[in-house]
Amino acid sequence: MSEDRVPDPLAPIEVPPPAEASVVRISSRTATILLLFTLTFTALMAATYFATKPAIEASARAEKMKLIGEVLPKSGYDNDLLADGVSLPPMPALGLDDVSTVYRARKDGTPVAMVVEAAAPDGYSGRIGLLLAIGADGRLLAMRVTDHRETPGLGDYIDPKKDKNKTSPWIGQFDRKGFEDINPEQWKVKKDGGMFDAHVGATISARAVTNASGRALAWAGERREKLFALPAAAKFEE
Amino acid sequence: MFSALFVMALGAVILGAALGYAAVKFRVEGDPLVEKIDSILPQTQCGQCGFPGCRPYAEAIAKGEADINCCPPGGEEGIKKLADLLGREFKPLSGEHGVEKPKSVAVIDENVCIGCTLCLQACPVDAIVGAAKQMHTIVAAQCTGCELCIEPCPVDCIAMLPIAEAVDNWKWKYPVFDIAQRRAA
Amino acid sequence: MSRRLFKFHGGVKPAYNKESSNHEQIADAPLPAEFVIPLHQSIGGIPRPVVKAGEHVQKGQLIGGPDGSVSSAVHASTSGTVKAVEMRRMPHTSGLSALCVVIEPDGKDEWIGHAPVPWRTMSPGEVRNALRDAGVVGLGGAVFPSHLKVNPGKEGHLDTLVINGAECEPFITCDDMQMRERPDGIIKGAAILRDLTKARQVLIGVEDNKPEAIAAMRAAVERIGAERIDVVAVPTRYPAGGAKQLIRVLTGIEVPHGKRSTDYGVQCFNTGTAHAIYDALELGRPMISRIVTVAGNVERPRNYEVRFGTPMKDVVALCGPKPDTDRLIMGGPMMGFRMPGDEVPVVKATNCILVGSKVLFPPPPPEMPCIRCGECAKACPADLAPFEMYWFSRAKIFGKAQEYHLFDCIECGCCAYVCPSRIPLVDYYRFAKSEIWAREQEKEAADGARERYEFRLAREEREKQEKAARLAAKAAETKAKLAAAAVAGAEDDPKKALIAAAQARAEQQKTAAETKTNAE
Amino acid sequence: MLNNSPYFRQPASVSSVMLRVLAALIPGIAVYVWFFGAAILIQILLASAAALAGEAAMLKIRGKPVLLFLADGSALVTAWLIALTFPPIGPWWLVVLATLIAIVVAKHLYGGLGQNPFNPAMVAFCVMIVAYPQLMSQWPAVGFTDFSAQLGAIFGERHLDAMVMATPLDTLRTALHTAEAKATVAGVFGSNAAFGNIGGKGWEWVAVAYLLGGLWLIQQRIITWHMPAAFLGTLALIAGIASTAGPDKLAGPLFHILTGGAMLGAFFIVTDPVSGATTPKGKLIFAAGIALLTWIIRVFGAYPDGIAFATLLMNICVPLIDMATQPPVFGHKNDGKEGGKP
Amino acid sequence: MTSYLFIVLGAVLVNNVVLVRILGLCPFMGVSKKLETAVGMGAATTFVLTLGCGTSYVIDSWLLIPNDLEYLRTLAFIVTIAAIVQLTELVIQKTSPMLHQVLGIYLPLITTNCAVLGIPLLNISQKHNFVESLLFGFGSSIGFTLALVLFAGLRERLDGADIPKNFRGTAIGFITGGIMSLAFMGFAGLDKYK
Amino acid sequence: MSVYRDITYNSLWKQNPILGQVLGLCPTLAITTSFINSFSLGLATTFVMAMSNFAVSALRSFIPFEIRIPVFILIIAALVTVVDLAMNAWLHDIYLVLGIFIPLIVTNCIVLARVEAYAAKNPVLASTWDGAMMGIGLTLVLAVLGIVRELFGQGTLLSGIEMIIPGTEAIRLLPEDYPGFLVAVLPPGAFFVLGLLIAGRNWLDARANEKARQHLLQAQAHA
Ligand SMILES: Cc1cc2nc3c(=O)[nH]c(=O)nc-3n(C[C@H](O)[C@H](O)[C@H](O)COP(=O)(O)O)c2cc1C
Ligand SMILES: Cc1cc2nc3c(=O)[nH]c(=O)nc-3n(C[C@H](O)[C@H](O)[C@H](O)COP(=O)(O)O)c2cc1C
Ligand SMILES: Cc1cc2nc3c(=O)[nH]c(=O)nc-3n(C[C@H](O)[C@H](O)[C@H](O)COP(=O)(O)O)c2cc1C
Ligand SMILES: Cc1cc2nc3c(=O)[nH]c(=O)nc-3n(C[C@H](O)[C@H](O)[C@H](O)CO)c2cc1C
Ligand code: SF4
Ligand code: SF4
Ligand code: SF4
Ligand code: SF4
Ligand code: FES
Repeated sequence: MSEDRVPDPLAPIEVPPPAEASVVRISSRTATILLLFTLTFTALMAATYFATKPAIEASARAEKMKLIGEVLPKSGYDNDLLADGVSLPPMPALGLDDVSTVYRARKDGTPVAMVVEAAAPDGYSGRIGLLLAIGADGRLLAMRVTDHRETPGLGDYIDPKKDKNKTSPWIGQFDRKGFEDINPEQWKVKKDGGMFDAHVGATISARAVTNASGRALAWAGERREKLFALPAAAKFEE
Repeated sequence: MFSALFVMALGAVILGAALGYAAVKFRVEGDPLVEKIDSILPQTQCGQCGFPGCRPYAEAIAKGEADINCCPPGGEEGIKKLADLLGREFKPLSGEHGVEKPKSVAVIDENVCIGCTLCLQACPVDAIVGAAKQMHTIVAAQCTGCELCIEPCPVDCIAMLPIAEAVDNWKWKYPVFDIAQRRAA
Repeated sequence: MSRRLFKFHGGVKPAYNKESSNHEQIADAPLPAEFVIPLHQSIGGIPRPVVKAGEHVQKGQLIGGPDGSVSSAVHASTSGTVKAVEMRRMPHTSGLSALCVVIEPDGKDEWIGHAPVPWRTMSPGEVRNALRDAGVVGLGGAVFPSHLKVNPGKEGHLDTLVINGAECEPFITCDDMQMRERPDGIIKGAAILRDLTKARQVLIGVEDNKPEAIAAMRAAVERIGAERIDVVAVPTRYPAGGAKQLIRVLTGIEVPHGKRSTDYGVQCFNTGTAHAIYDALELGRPMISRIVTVAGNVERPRNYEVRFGTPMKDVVALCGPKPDTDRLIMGGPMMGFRMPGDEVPVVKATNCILVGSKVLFPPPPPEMPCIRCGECAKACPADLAPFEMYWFSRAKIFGKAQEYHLFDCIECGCCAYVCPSRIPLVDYYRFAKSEIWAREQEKEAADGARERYEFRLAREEREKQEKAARLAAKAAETKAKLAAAAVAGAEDDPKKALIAAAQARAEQQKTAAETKTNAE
Repeated sequence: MLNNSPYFRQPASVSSVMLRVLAALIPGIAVYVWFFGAAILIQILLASAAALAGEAAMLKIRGKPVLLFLADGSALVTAWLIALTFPPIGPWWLVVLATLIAIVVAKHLYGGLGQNPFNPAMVAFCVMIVAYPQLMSQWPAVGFTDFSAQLGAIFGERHLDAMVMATPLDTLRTALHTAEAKATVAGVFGSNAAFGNIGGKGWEWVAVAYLLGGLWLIQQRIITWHMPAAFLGTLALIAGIASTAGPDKLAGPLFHILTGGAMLGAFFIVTDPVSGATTPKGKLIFAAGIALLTWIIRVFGAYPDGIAFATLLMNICVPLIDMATQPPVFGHKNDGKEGGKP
Repeated sequence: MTSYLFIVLGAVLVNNVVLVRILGLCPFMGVSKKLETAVGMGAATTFVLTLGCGTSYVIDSWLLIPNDLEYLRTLAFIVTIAAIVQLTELVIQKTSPMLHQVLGIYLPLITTNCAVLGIPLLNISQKHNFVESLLFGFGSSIGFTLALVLFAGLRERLDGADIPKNFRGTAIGFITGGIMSLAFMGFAGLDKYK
Repeated sequence: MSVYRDITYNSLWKQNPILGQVLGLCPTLAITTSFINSFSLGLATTFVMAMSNFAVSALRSFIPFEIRIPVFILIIAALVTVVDLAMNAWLHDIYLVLGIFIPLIVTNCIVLARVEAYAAKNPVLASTWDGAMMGIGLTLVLAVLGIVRELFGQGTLLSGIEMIIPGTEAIRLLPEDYPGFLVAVLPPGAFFVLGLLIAGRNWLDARANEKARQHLLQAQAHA
């Protein structure tokens, strides 16, 4: 950059020619003006940032709660769900290759449900992210697709927002199902000899979600006790 | 808050200094674009574009002060080339500046000419030869057809004649087949 | 005997239609009522007329003197009176007129005195001048002044001299008949050319659909005992007679566009040209006639020896044109040019007068868009991509057309011949080429104008400065004068001095202002 | 006005070229009808009508001579190819809409015959498979030739469960690449009704019929061998190498060239002169590129058959391919050093 | 290693910046009238974008994140990129006048190419590490160049087509862009093998 | 007053950012899948444009020529960050949908183009008006694109309105069994619709020109 301002210590000292002198002057002038502008506008931004910070945090929380609310109604528990989390290491059994958090819902101190993230790696167009609420009794209370890239208009019915059937969306058939009702062998789409429906012509998406939910349910069911027992903000280890 | 100000201030100082330095050190001299534009203009030097000659118009285009469709002698063809050079969209010749005419040369009626030298002074490309009080003639090959000599002539002896077609400058026409033939088939 | 021949890419095999006109012997066309001899009959400078109306000329007398070295002389075709030197319609598609010498024959047909040219003892430059003054130009179609082509090249000798007897265009048989009937002249001419260009060998290429001509030529070679001259039968495929294609077929050498073939050690002359060179040098006769095929829509197609300037209708009349005749074409059906009327004269380029009719050459079906089928590229003997050149020529994007080597196109017409969309491709190329030429000329003119304009600006600037300097000097002078006057006057009248001083100031300001405005 | 030289021409015309292309499709269509019923004929009629209507309307709007251009037959080629690449039991509006898109958007917005840089039929195919993936993947089961049911599917209520079946390409990908990935190529072949001896049941014979039509086109000098050979050769080569490397997961060359649109594509789609490369070398690169992309999209992509996308992708490259592969012009061969001395 | 290859290929083909991610469209439409200029613009963008991805990664993880200043990202990134553009121009001018003639006029245009800001931001949201950021930047700019050059080739040919009057120029440019984008959708699903 | 009329006409039609200048295309194509998305981003951009034009115009005498671009970018980036933070705080759902395109307003060429071409040379009020009108010109085109794409793609209007006004619902304009034309809401659809829009503008312009020419001819004939 401005070489003339950082002289090479080993170089012989030279008297700069007049043109160079003006370079120094103009450089420092522009630098000062730019500095002033920067300070003013950075201050503006910083001020906005601090002014909006609480609102942003609140809306991030609200967003998370809204998602969770879809699988676990607020009325079912009374603790501060987001504060009662256990962090999971990357968990292949759930299809997750990143850390995640399991939230626990309690009513009057007794565990009622937990909210688990999972993923189906084998959707038609790759990964399908899932959020499951699993009851203390090991039932799948409800499930939602959090993100997916299934073909719009074909495989995207797994997301109830896109499902044409608004009254009983496809994913509703998993509500309150557990291995007591459907044995793990039959936790499959009908085409594979299981119990769950799938839209004709787009079985793959349904199959992926069904299988992933089965795996997640099995995994969580086995570790139910341990997961509820861990203190808040603890790390879960297998 | 302060870390924000500090970080950005650091960036600002470095950048400002560097830019100021660059601005002085690497000022661009001359504008090669003007040359390129000028070489497209027809050099008729007629001033119909509203500038005193082709080069001033070229400079105005380069600066973005003039549109590319103001030169009637250059015609659509010239506008197309300018649009290409400048990456702008083609637009038809603006009507304010005149219309594209067939290329002509000025001819002096040598019987009428009184040798006043007024046309000589008006011709931007020195295409008129003659001395004071003598009959003047126009070197047809050098006349750009700018019509600037017509106005000053006190006896109206200069006329513009379209360049005649001859076997050597005859051009093959754009092949068009008449509609009747198309319809017939 | 079996020489290795090479192939050129592309080409087509149209119906040849040569049989009708090659049965009868070459006949002499009679004298017409008047000759209209255009001065501009070859590539290059336009010959200056050297005769005036009313003058009497003899057969073979110079009427148009060559203008510079790239030009060729024009001679009177018979003896008679010059009726006029005036603009007449040219045998050119444009139908425009150019300067012609109109001669009324006196019927005596008297030769001007002429004698063989001692070319063996002359310097190459002198031989070239002799050919130029004899008006010898290429009779293969391009009418390029032959003297410029008689050139041994950079190395001082040629490898191969090609004599072009291919005559690949349908209908045309003038070279064929000349080779059959007058082979000796051709071979002798070829031998002269061989010696002038110091060629290692002479190859006379004749398409193998002319066995009689080949036989006659071979016999002539034997008879004359010409050395290093070989008559070679080449496969019949249009345009095997194109100079570049024939050179390629005979030697394998491809002469690129824009290069001189002598740089590659080859040169090509038409058989008729060889004969004309023999006539010019050995007999001392200038070029005043040529053999012309009249074919197509006529009762008796035949070849005639026609003097230049003879109106085409007179020649055609000899063959009995059919009633539905609607046009004359100069040249063959593939490359010939439509004539603007039937009164235009036969010129040096007229190898054939093709008489056309709607039945013989029906109007092309409507042009469809190009479907990029590539047939034209397959047929193009110059290995071009005709459809790309067409695409950009049609859209008038000439730069791009040139990138696809528009100027390498020899306008042979093969592409248009095969095109399923029946696009007049060659017309687009001709259009594009003439636009590009015009543009180059305009560009040159613009550059000249710019230079003169800048020169003028500089001159005006200089004049202004000079004027300003003059004015400044004058002002200084006045000032000094006034000051002196003031000093002198102050003594007797202080008021007067004051006025003078004020005047001087005003004067000074005025000149200063003037100087300034002038300088701006 | 009289024309300039040349004054006579070879008797050839665009319409004769296009008509012969249509004729070459007929054997394929016949076999198609034999195996899958007459529904395809309805689709061809629908597409042809839509194409002619669209073409006439656009010509009229653009002020071109309508009859002259309608008679060139190119719109019919586009229409037939659309019909043949679409499922024969799709609703009637599917093929009509597609044809209109091909003719109006892909052809006439670019200036009509000869000017479109993209293959119109393939533009239509891609638009429709992206827009209606479900409708575009309902292919009839073999032997289901009940014409009235097919008519019903096209024009009326659609009760498809009985007649549709996943095609071999789809079945194979579904089985091999998306599920738990236990299946093998051999396993799928053995167990699935959609498979015939080599390719899809019935489809393989349709492909053979297309091959015959295509060979006739080559014999008629309407297409050159370059593109079909490069396309089929490359497809077979890649599939061969891949299936040798992983025989369990990747199907072999014969399967690839006899399934889906490969054979139709090789002779009728890749060869579209207007949107394809024009130089001999360019043709080889163009067709080989389509083959490579087709294989990649078939095996790894989300869409069932890659030919349409691959064709468009290579159409995009055509100007550059053509520019880069211009053969040297006369006199500039052998680097122009020797003026092309042999 | 293969995952790196996937990042590059993914950015070039499957998620092509211009045609699938829809970034950098103004230069895509604006600088594609001639092949020559398209190549120049592509080269200049490749240089700046790759460098910009590297620097913005460094700035983000060394300056902004440690100081909890993520909200300054937009500002810091764009200012950095503007600086890179200026400095590139400087350096090129000094070291290679030839290159400067080729790239010079495009450099100033780059600052308003939203890909140069978008790709660094995507790097952050996709949690790429330093090498991945660089490769993603490089791949994206190659994708940009590819799209631009192919488009320019098509447009040069379209110049000669008999396109209906109202569609000439920009309008048919968009239609063509749309078909290109459609064609690139054919690569959909390829990135699931990552 | 006519200055403002000129600015308005220029911004909305003659020099419309998208249809006339063909700038600011990325958001135009990327987020116009529905009317609500388009409209929100349009408004955000309008706000940034008006404010940045205002700020630059007000400060223009303090900005040295050689660092004007960095300063402009700085100002724009700061304003964009403000919008970004504000939307994140109060319009979180839309913020998630528009995603990366909010920060990208910085590089939206039209913003910088207006700042440099207009605000840097003109008084505050006119500049602000220019910014706002250009923004609205952009918003209008975005909105039209959004409406067309949403209608063809899904058969609805105002889908996503619940993100702004909770409790409301999208309007279904086409019958329930309309098989959405998916391409419309995917990137290719954006290109197609914008191409058609530009062609439509060309058509209108050509028609207006033709009318003007006819008028002129008639006037000439009379004279
Ligand atoms: C373009 C296209 C996209 C598809 N997208 C999906 C999808 O997202 N989800 C899905 O399950 N099937 C999708 N399919 C269908 C599958 O290819 C396959 O046919 C189907 O899953 C098989 O289901 P079935 O056994 O019920 O017929 C798609 C097909 C096509 C042609
Ligand atoms: C397509 C084409 C075909 C030609 N056919 C012949 C021909 O058949 N016979 C011939 O002598 N010249 C033919 N020419 C002219 C030759 O190219 C060349 O000009 C001539 O042979 C040179 O000889 P000249 O200068 O003596 O006329 C043809 C030219 C072209 C472009
Ligand atoms: C150019 C092209 C031609 C096609 N031709 C046929 C065909 O002849 N027979 C066929 O079954 N499918 C044909 N198809 C469709 C695909 O082969 C079909 O979509 C694929 O077999 C997968 O079927 P699915 O949609 O049920 O997954 C063609 C597709 C394209 C792009
Ligand atoms: C050999 C051959 C193949 C063709 N293939 C296609 C094709 O794949 N798709 C199409 O729309 N038209 C095809 N056509 C018709 C025609 O060339 C096409 O509609 C043009 O693209 C229209 O300009 C073909 C024509 C021929 C002669
Ligand atoms: S109108 Fe054209 S020719 Fe005349 S002065 Fe202006 S630029 Fe030159
Ligand atoms: S002679 Fe007259 S018309 Fe010709 S250039 Fe000179 S001033 Fe212009
Ligand atoms: S032969 Fe005709 S239609 Fe075929 S590519 Fe050539 S010009 Fe086009
Ligand atoms: S006319 Fe030109 S382009 Fe056509 S075939 Fe002959 S050389 Fe080739
Ligand atoms: S908005 Fe202009 S490049 Fe993206």
